[in-house]
Amino acid sequence: MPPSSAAAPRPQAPAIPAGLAREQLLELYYLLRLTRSLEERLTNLYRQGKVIGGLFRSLGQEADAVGSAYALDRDKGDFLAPLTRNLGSMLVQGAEPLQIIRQYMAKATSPSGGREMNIHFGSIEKGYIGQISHLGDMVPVMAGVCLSFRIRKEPRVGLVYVGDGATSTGTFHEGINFATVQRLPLVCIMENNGFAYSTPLHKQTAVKRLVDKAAGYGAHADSADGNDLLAVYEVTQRAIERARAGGGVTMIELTTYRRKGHAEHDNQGYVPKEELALWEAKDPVDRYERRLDETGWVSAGEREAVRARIERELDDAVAAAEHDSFPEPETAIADLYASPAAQEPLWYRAGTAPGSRLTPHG
Amino acid sequence: MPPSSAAAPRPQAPAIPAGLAREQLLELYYLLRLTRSLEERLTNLYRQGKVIGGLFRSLGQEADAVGSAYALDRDKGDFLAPLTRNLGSMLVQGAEPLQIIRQYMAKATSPSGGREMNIHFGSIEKGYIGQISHLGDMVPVMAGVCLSFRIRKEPRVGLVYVGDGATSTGTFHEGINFATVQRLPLVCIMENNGFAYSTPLHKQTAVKRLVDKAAGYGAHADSADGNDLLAVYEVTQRAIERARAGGGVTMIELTTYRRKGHAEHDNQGYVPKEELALWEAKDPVDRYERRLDETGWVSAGEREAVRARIERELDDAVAAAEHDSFPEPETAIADLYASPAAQEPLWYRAGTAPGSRLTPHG
Amino acid sequence: MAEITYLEALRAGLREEMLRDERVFILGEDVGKYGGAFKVTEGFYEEFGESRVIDTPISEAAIVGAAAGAAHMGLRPVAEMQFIDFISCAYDMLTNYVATARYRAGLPTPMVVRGPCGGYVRGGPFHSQNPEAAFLHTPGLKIVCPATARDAKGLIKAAIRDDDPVLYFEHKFLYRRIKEALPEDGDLLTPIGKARLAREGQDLSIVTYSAMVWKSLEAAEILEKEDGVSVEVLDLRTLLPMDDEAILATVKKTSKVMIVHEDTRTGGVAGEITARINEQAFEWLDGPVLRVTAADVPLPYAPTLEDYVLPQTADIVNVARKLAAY
Amino acid sequence: MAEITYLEALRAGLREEMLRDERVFILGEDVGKYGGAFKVTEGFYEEFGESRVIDTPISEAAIVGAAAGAAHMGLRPVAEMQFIDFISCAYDMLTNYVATARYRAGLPTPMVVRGPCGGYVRGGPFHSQNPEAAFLHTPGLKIVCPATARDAKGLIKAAIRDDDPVLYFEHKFLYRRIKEALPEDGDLLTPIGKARLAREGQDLSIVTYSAMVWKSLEAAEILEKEDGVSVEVLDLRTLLPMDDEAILATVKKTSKVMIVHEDTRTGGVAGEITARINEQAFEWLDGPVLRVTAADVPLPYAPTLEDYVLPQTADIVNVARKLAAY
Ligand SMILES: Cc1ncc(C[n+]2csc(CCOP(=O)(O)OP(=O)(O)O)c2C)c(N)n1
Ligand SMILES: Cc1ncc(C[n+]2csc(CCOP(=O)(O)OP(=O)(O)O)c2C)c(N)n1
Ligand SMILES: [Mg+2]
Ligand SMILES: [Mg+2]
Repeated sequence: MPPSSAAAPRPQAPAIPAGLAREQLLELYYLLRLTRSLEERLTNLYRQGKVIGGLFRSLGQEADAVGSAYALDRDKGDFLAPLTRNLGSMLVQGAEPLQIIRQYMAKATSPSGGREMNIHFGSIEKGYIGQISHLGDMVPVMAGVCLSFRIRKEPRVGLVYVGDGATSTGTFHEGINFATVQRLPLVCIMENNGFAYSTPLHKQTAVKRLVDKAAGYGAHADSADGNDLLAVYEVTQRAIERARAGGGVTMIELTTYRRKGHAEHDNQGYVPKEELALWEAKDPVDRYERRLDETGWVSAGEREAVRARIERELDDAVAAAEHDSFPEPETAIADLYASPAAQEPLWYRAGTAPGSRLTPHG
Repeated sequence: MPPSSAAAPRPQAPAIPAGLAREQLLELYYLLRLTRSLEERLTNLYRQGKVIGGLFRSLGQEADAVGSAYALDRDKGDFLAPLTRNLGSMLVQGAEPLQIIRQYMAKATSPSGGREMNIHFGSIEKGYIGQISHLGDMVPVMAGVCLSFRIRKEPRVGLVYVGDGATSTGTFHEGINFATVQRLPLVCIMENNGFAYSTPLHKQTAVKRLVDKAAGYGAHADSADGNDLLAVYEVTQRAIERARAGGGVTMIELTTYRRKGHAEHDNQGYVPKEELALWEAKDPVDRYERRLDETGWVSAGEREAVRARIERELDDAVAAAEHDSFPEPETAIADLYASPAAQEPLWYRAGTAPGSRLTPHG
Repeated sequence: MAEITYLEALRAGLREEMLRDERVFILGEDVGKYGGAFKVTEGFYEEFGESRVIDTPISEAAIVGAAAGAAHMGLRPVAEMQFIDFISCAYDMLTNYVATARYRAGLPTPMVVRGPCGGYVRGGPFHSQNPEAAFLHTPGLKIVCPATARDAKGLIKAAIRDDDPVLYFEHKFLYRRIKEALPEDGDLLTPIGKARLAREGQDLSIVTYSAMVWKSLEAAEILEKEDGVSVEVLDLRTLLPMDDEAILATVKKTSKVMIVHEDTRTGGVAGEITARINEQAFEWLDGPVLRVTAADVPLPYAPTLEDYVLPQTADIVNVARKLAAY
Repeated sequence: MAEITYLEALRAGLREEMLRDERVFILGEDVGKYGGAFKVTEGFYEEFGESRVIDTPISEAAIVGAAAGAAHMGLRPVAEMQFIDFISCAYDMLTNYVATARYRAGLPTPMVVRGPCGGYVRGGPFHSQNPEAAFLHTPGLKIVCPATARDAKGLIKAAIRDDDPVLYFEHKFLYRRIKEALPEDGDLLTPIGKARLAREGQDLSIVTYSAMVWKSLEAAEILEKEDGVSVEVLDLRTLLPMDDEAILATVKKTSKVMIVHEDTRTGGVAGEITARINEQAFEWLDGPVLRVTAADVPLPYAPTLEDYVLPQTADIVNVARKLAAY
C-alpha cells in the first residue's frame, strides 16, 4: 500500500469505530504524537540540565492517557485528575506544551509560577486538577468534584487515574468506596504498567488483574489493552456514558508497560531486556500509525503534516520557555491564603537584596 | 423432652460436628453465656454510674466473637485483635471478667492501670492485643504480628476483627492488602451487624455482601451465619487451618445484628421495632441452648450448672472490682517510655498534694 | 433573646449559613438522620434534605478530600469529624492536599472541618484529643477554637464564609455546660484572626483559648480575691493566623505572661506563642513566659489520672503566684 | 579508616545491627533488590535475604502498623519511608497506635521509622519536608536527626537498640555531600537524648540540628572572621527527648541564643526550645531568643523560590549580628 497524500480517506476504508469522525482520528493522532514528542524534548532539556527536578516519562503508555481522556465530553465540562504518567490526558483537556515545559524548567511563567514540579498543575476552567505527589489522594478529591456535580444536578463526569501501585493506598480505597456508595459519576482508570517504581505487580497486590478490585467496591468493571488507542477510547466512553446516565462508578484496567525507569535517573536494571523489546514491539504510537495506514482513514501525508506541525510547535515552545526567567524570590510568600493574600517577609529578610543571598551550603 | 441432669450425653445424641468434644461444647457454652452475663452486669454497673465512660454491648453478636476465637489454637500461640464488640473473643483467649469490670470502672487494678477504657487492653502472653479506637488500625498491626510468625517460621495464626463500618477505612485496606501480598497466616472476620453507629450497610459500602470484598484482595472468601455458634467455629477453623498450612489470608463475613444502640446512650431510634424483634428471635445464646437441648449433647442440668457458676464468678468479680480504688494520680506519668520509665511531674505540681486539686471547671 | 448553649449556638450558626447560602453542605459520619454523635446537626437532614446533609462511610481522608474537591468546584462543604481525634486519619489529606491547594495550584478551597475536641469528660486517650498543634505547623490552614457560645456561633459562620480552609475545634466539655443570650441576628460574625480580651487586668496576663479560658477566668478571680493580683485573660479564639497585636498589647501592659492550654506540653501551641513574645516584646518582659499545660502523656481514662494530667484551676493559680512574685 | 559519606555511614550502621541481631529486619517500598530510592539498603537483599529485607506495597500506614505488630512480638523492625514526606500517611498509626502502645497496653514497641527529609535539592513541596514538629508533639515517640556521618551511624544503631519507637530523620542533602573517617567499630553508638557541642564559643549560642548545623557553623566562621564574635553551636541530635541540660548550659554560658531550623516557622521546633529556655533560664538571657527558619509556605520548586524560603547562611549571620549587638 503506497503512502498517499490525499486529504480524503480511501473510499474502500472500513468504518471508523466508536462513533469517531475522521477529524477526531487526526486530533487523536496529534495528541498521541504530541505526548511522545513533548516528552522527547523534555528528555533533551533534562540532559542539558535545564529540567530542575526529576523527569517522569510515559513512554509506551501514551495511548492509555490520551484515549481515555479523549472520551470525556469537554463541552459538558467533564473533569479529570491525572497522575505523573498522564501528561497525555492533560494535553487532551487543553494543557499547552509551553506550560509543561515551563513547569519542568521552573520558570516564573509556568502555570504554578515555579512553585510546583513536572505536570503538577491544573485548570478548573479546562477541567483538570493539579495533583500532589501523595499517591491515592486525588481519588477522594475527584469523588468530591463528582459530588459537586451531583449536588448541583450537572450532567458532568469525572475521570481519575491511578497506577497499579497507587491502588495499595488507603486514600484510593476510601475515595473509591465513597464514590461507589454515593453512586457518583466517576470513572477510575487503573493503569497497570507492570511496576510501581521497582516493585512488580505481584508484590503490590495479590489479585491477578487490577480489574478484580472492582467487585470489592460494587463498581462496574471493565478493561482494555492500554496500548490500543481506540480500544481505550471505547471502553472509557462506555463507562463515561454509564456514569452520566446515573449508573455509578466504573473501574477500568488498562494494561500497558512502563518502558523507561521510574524517572530518568532510574536505569531500570531490574527489568529483563527481552521484556522491554517485547513491549517496544507493541508501541502504542507505532500501532496507531499502522492502524491509520492500514485502514486508510488518514493518509500518511496527513500524518506527516501533523508531525511537522508538532515539531514546529515544540521548537517554538522550547525557545519561548528557555527565554523565560526564574520567578522573583519574593513571589514565594504570596498567595498562600485567599486572605490575607500577601505575607510579610521574615524580619531578617526585609531590606536584604534577595539576589545577593548566599547559595545553599555544600 | 424432660430436662436431664445426667452428666453424660444421651446415647442416641447425633455426632458432634467440627471435631469438637463434649467438654468443648460446654466450654463454648460457658464462654457464650459469660459474654452475655458479663455485659448484663456491666449494664447494671453503668446504670449505677459506676462505669466511667461509655458501655458498648455485643448483645446478639456473642456467638460470632466466641465461635471464631475458639477456633484458634491457644497451645500453638495463635493470636487475635478484637474490636469493641468482641469481648467474647477476649474471654476465649483468657481475659478474666474481673479484668473487664475493673477496666470499665477505671480501677487501679485494671489491666491498663486505669489508663484505657472498656475492653481496650491486651496480653501478649495470652495472645490478644490491646486495640485503639481508630477503626482499621488493628489490621496492619495484626499483619505485622503475622509477619513475625513468618519471619520466625512459627506455625501460628492471627485473627483480626472488623465491623462493616471499619471496612471503609484506609488502614483496613492497606493492612489486608499487605497481608495478602505477603501471604501471611491471617484470618479477617468481617462482622456484618447491619450498622456502623447509625449508618446502615448500604451507606457504608456498595457491595451487597461484605464477603465480596475478598476478591479485591485475592483473599479466600467464606461466610457463615454469625448467630450460629458452631457454624462460626467451623468456618473460622477452616480458614485457620488454611492459614497455618501456608494458604494465606481468608476473609470471612459473619452476618449478625447489633441489638443495642452503638453504646448505651444511643436509644437506637433509627431502627424499626420489627427488625429488633426478628433478630431477638434469632438470639445466638438461645439458639445454642436449644441446639444443646435438642441434640442432648449436654444436659439442661449441666447448662444450669454453668450458668450458676458464671453468676457466682460474676458476683465475686463485681464485688472485688467495686472494692478497688482509682489509680494514684502520679501513676499517670509513668511508663510512657521503656527508658526513661519515669517522668518528672510538671514543676508546678511537685509538692502540691494531688488529692487536694480542684475538680474540673463546670 | 433566649439563652442558648454553646452547642445550640454552633448549630444555629451552621443552620443560618445553610439557609443563607445554598452552596453550604454538610458531610460526615452519622450526621444525617441521626443528627451526629453529639446531635450538632439534629434536624438538618429533615430541613435540608439528603443532598446537603450527607452520611459518609468511616473514611476521614475521603471526607476531607471530597470536601476539598467540592470546594474547588464552588461549593462550601462543612465536614464533621465524629470526634476530632479521628482527624489524624486525614492528616495527610489536610496538610499535603488541602493546605497547599491554593498556593501550588491556585485552587480555591473554602471548606470547614469541625469536630469535638478536648477532655475533662473521661473520654480516654482517643476521645479527648486537642490536635491544634499538629495543624498550627501547617501553612495554608486556619484554626479557630471558640470558648464561648457567642464565638461558637460567630466563628462557625465566619469559617464557612472564609475563602480558605478552616479547622474549627469545638470543645465537647463546653457543649452543654455554658449558655449565653445571643441575638438571632444572621450577622453575628466573629472575625477570624482576632483575639478577645476576656478579662481586663493589670498585673499579669494569661494567654489562652477554648475551654481553658474558663479555668483561667476562675483562677483570675481566686487571684484577685485571695492575692489582690489583677489578671488579664486573653482568649485567642483563632490560633492560625495568630493575633500578634493582641498578644503584644497584653504583654506590654502587664509585662508578665503565662500561657494556658489543655493540650500536652512539648510541641504544644504555647511554644509558638512564647517564641513570638520573645522576638517581639522581650524588653517588656519582667519575668519568664510560663506554661500551664497537660502533662506529656496520652490522656488517661480514670478520673484521678485525667485530673492529674490535665491543667486545673489550682495549677494556674500556682503558676500565677510564682510569676506575680517574680 | 577510610572516609565514608553520611549515607554510607547510615548503611554501615544498619548493616552492623542486622549482622549483630537477627531480630532486626527492614521493610519499605523498593528497599529490596532495588536497594531503596536512595540506595540506603543497597546489597541488603542479597546479603540478608527477602525475609529480612521486605518490599512492601505503597501503604505507609500498613508499613508502620506492621512494624509495630512485629515489634510487639519481639522483632526489631526498621521501616523506610521512601521520602519522609509520606510519613504523613502514617500519622494516625504513629501518633495514636505506636506512640501510645506501651503506655496504654504495656506493649513493647522497639521500632525505627526512617527516611530522607529536607530541602535544598529542588524537590518541591512533597519531597523536601521536615516533619519533626508534627511528632515532637507526640509523647511516646523519640526523634533523632543526625547532622554528621558519625551520628548517622551512631544514631541508627542506637535507635535500633532502643526499646522505644524512634523516628530517624536523615537529611538527603547531606547524603553524599559530607564525609568522615569512622572506625569500623561495631560499637559506635550515639546516645539518644544527648546533644553535641559542634563548636565552642563565648558570645552567642546557636541551637540547631540536622543540615542546619552546617549552615550555622559556616555562619559562625563568618562571624568570627568578620565581626570577632565567638559563636557556640549546639547540635541537638535528638529532639525528643530534648537535652535540656545541654541547652541550659550554653544559654548560661553565652546568655544570647538563637535557634536555627530548616522547617517552617510557625509551630516549628524552635517554639518549644524557646519556651524551655524561658522557663528554666530566663534570668540568664541578655536578649530575646531569636529564630531563623523557613518562611511559612509549602517549599516551592524553583531555585529562586526555594532559596528564598529556606534559611540561608546569610540569614543566620544577619540575625546573629542583631543579637550580638543587643
Ligand atoms: C503515598 C506515597 N508513597 C510513596 C510515594 C513514592 N512513589 C512515587 S511514584 C511511586 C510508584 C508509583 O507506582 P504506580 O502507582 O504503579 O504508578 P507508575 O509510576 O507506575 O505510573 C512511589 C512509590 C508516593 N508518591 N506517595
Ligand atoms: C477512624 C475512626 N473514625 C470514626 C470512629 C468513630 N466510631 C466508633 S465505632 C463507629 C462505628 C463502627 O461501626 P462498625 O465498624 O460496623 O462496628 P460496630 O460498632 O457495628 O461493631 C464509629 C464511626 C472511629 N472509632 N474510628
Ligand atoms: Mg505502575
Ligand atoms: Mg457494624
